[in-house]
Amino acid sequence: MQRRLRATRAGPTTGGTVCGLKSLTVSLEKHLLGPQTATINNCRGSCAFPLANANNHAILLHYHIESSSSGGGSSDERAPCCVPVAYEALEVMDWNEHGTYLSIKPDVIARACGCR
Amino acid sequence: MQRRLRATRAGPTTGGTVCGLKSLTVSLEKHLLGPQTATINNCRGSCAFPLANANNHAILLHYHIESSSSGGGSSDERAPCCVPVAYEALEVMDWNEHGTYLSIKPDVIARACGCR
Amino acid sequence: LRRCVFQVTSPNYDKYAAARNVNGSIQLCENTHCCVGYYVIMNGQPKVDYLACDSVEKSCPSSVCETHSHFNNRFLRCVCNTDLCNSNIIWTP
Amino acid sequence: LRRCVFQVTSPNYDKYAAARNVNGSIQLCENTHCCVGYYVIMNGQPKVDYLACDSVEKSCPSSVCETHSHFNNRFLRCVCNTDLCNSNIIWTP
Repeated sequence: MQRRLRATRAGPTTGGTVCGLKSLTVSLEKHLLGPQTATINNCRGSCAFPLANANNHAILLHYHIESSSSGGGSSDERAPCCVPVAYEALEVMDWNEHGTYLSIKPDVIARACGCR
Repeated sequence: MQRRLRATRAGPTTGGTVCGLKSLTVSLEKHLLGPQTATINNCRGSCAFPLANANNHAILLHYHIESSSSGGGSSDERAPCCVPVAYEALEVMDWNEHGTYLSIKPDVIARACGCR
Repeated sequence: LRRCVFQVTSPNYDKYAAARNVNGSIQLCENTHCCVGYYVIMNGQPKVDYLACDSVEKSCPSSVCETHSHFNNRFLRCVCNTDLCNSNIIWTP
Repeated sequence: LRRCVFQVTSPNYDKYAAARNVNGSIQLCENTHCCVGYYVIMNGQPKVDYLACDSVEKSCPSSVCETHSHFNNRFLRCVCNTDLCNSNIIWTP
């Protein structure tokens, strides 16, 4: 499905960069004892054609919205969005009423992005 | 992390429905021999607090954006977005230069949504 | 259970692997009440590509197999909801 | 390799499970050059909660262990980058 859909239209990307991973460092001070900051990254950029790292649902959604709007109507559907599709865990120092404890938090650092 | 972050703020949801699964049927006629249509669904709704079905990255991103904007500055970071987080495959009739063939396409039907 | 004509000519299929619940040229449908026929247009004439129970399409409102053309008339396709209805297609070139 | 004071008093830790590369009260750091100290404030005084090599923090610019308070003065925390530097904290109530 992806192969044929991609082949039916090929043009230059319009408007901004294509969906991809950008560096983002956030403070953890209000949430945890450590680390003070973490580079969790963020996914940013366009999910117009060609959709970066899309899956079948995103491709069908994109074509549905495009054909609705090219038919003169307008679509209020949510368009594909640039989001993380792979993560890494982060070791942190957390606390509870008994004191501190080390903890591995899943899905903290974005490692790859895609249009979903 | 999620437990404490959620506990630090609790208020009514503002603006629209919370991120969730909505029914969406699209035409497959231009892509495949069958089926003619498929209900692939779509994820729609707000990813403001409380974030629906979020993970640690989305929660940290949300708080980073909120604290940047409450500090008087503005953030141009991508905010958490309501996207599918679970999918089902769909059996379709595809074709190539030799004729038709049955194929199982992965990640076609959205089954659950979350803020990412 | 619906009975449909079963015939595989496309080289994309292993005829024996494809044939579930088939006796001769008749297939007994497990999960659908729809029969389907796919035809390739060769030299202006439809040639059978695949006839079977329709595992893909969820809806088949017609009792007879009216064809619709797909992909610039490369393929004809019909679905129908009566026993062996996919053996005779209704086709207007 | 950096050497840090190792001491576990928090009931959240299994002291023996936590003690990697520990000889007596000294830990040899595998993946960091930072020592850390966590203290709980009880009756206005800091009480050791966890002293060790710092596996969590990536940066420790100071050679001595200056404390910072966290979560409404429930915890003190200090990081430092010299051998056994987490044994003496610099604390102003």
